[in-house]
Amino acid sequence: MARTIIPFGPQHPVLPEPIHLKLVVEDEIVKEALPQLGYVHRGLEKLTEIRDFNQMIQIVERVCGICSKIHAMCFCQGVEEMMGIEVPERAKFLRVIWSELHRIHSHLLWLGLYADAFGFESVFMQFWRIREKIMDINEATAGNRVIVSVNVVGGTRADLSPEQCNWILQELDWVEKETKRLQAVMLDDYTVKKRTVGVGVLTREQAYALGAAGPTLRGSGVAQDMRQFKYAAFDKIDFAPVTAPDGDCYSRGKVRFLETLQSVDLVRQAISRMPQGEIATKFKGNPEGELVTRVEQPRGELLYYLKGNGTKFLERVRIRTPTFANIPPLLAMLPGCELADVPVIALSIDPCISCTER
Amino acid sequence: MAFMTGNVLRNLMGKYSTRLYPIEIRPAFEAYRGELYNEIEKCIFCQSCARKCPSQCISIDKEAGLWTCDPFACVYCGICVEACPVNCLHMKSTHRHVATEREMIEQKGTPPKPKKKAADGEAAAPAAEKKAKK
Amino acid sequence: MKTLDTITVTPETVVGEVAKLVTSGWRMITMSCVDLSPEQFEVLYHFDKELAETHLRLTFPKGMAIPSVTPTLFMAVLVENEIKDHFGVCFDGLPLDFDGKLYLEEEVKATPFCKYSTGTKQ
Amino acid sequence: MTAIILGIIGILLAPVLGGLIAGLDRKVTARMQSRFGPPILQPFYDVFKLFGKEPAIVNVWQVFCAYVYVASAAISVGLLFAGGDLLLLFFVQAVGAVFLVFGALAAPSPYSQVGAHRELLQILAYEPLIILVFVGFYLATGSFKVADILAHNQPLLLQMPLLFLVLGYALTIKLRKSPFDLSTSHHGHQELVKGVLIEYSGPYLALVEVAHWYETVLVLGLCALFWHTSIFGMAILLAVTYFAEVLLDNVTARMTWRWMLGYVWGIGLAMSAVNLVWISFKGA
Repeated sequence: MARTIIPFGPQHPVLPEPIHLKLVVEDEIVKEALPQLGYVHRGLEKLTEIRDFNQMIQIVERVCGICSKIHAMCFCQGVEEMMGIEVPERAKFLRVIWSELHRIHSHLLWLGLYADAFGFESVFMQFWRIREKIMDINEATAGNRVIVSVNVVGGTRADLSPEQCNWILQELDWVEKETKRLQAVMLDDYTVKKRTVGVGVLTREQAYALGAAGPTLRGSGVAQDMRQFKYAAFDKIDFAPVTAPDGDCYSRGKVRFLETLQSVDLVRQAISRMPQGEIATKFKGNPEGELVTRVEQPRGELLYYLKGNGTKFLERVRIRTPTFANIPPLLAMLPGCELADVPVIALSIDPCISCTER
Repeated sequence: MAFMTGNVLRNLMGKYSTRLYPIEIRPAFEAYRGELYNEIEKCIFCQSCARKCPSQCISIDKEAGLWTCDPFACVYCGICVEACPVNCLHMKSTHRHVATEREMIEQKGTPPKPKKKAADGEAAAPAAEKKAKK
Repeated sequence: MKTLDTITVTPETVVGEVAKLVTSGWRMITMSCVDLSPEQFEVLYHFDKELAETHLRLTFPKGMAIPSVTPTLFMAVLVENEIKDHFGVCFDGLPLDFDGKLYLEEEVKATPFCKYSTGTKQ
Repeated sequence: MTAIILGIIGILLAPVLGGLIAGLDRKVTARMQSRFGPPILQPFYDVFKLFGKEPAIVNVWQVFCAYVYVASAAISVGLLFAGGDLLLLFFVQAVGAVFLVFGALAAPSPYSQVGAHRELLQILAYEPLIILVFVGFYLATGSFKVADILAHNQPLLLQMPLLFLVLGYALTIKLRKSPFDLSTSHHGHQELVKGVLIEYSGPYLALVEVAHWYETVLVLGLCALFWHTSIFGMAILLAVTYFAEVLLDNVTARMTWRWMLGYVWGIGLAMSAVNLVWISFKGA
């Protein structure tokens, strides 16, 4: 087939969110890929001029529809650091529990979409069925399925009773059991390996130079995870980053699959080590100064640059989401791949376009 | 090779994971933040909720005693419920029902009168309450 | 008051400084642009290496085009285009230039993120 | 005369049967994914609804191709029921398959074009296999006529088990099931969205869908010829075959066309050759 331009997206069933890729294709081999963004740009950073820093928590939560809790946590941590607020220990553990629950459901969602990208519909259904359990946990403990809104500056708004903790542990046992049933399918199945091994290779050097983040970086063998920073209660939890060496779609899938299981373990650790006590500190005053704060989102590192001027309105909030960093690596991965592999590669960076454009 | 076989055959024999939704409805979780409502007779129209709201969806007319929430702007965060000094705001544990046209949550109450006029205000209160229940 | 430890650079030295950091194994995370005052913009370049952070601070007057670091470091391409969209800052020698149309529609001429003045794209 | 009546009965009955099979397929698939799935009659509701829609076409070629596709699929089913010649049947259904590709090529959409190319490759992959299966029938029974094959006194599966597997490949490709749902798939979550069918809509999409039902019946009918001695054996063979197809669809990912050509030609042709040699030696 001669050289053709295939418009991929912004509305394409395999893409969960709107990104447009202009693919120059020859004999079903991609020669060149150009992105076009801007289909869901909302300018949330700008809202800091008319919403005070407490209201901004609910606004930054809406940057991403999957890992909202982690955005709010990152923002709160930044403001707390700026104002010198000491967060109670229990609140730190609660933050870890909910943020790891968000990671589990985000990864399960991704694993489903990824399976769908290479045409494995039944696996997609299985993963989403498991994910529903996590949604139920969120809804029962924090009041909403995804946008849990539990963070406030100084701690959390909701607490977990011992019964709820036990219930979460029970449900997580089921989640772990069901996820493990799919381990062989995702990691050893002939057709799955055929579609992912050696597809969209990003070498360690490329990943580092192009600024890849999160599982995309760890899938290329770089052991970098913001949870190594020991933010929230991660200083009291045993944690080591998951990596895979090959830098192909299979490696990235493997990292995410193993991280799902690891996060189940992290929630268990957090619940077992959580102390009693207050869940929020009272504070006075307004943030002043500037700082950069980073946490690990399911998709990779999340960076907030905050600048306060002593009023209740922050001067500047700059959000760098992981997908934004992972688009240049995606452009490096696409040329040379087959048209059939484009959805697999595009999904392997776990694109969250709403995050990217904010 | 085909590791999925066990899983699909188990599903074939096992229970359904989905629900026939409108026929079978899962009971709501107690903590779920659903539709917002105001116990208008307790409301003192202090405007704390409107000020704290991140999406600025609540508007209050103190003179007329009108409390309005735009459910299409509301983000169901529950900040207003916590901010309320007299605990008159609540969230139901079910979500708002499907509507065919855009309608606001509007509740009419009696704003607290200055102390000396309190006697006049009491007479008007029952009538206002009836309206609110509609 | 918290402040960021930064290395101050000028438009002349920024590309050299970035290249130096990259060759000594630093990884660029992103850049942030701040509208400082009616006269000035500030661009921060955030780098990291094994969890340590370093930042370059570049302050320059509005209306001035600053050199692009994309030729040195391809990952900056989206960030620079984004800053161009939001603040109307021009980058000299940007290889893949969306010309202020990465996020915004073609007919939008204003720069939405400027606080002190609604600058137009040069 | 009986042959013509049988053929007409086949043409009338096949869409009903094909639609029911499609409905059952969706139900079983849903169960395998632990869902409820649509009602069994859902494919009929879909097609009736499509027939009721306003036609929107890219060009007249497309309409013509849809009609030729459905006509040739119907005639080939008729020939099968009438006990006609397998070779004639093969050519008639090949014409339909090629016209489906023409219809897709008539539209300038890149997805449709790529889908058409892939469909062409799929035809290239399964047509030689079907021909070899027919040769197998000939070697085993001495005739290409369905009526003569039906008169044979023992189940052909015993003589040509490998050829039955080869026909299974063709069936998977024809039914557009994983791992061969390359040119189009039943759900749109594919890189080509709906591939060859993307530019069809309304009544013409309904025609293509009906033609698809005919083809399902045709290939299943060919499978049935492997156990023609008893109705009961035929039913069991078909049920097992179709269940295996649904299962396969649910336990494999979609593959690429390069893999398909290599795999289907390599293994399919090898199996056919072994089986054909075996039949001729046994016969001699």
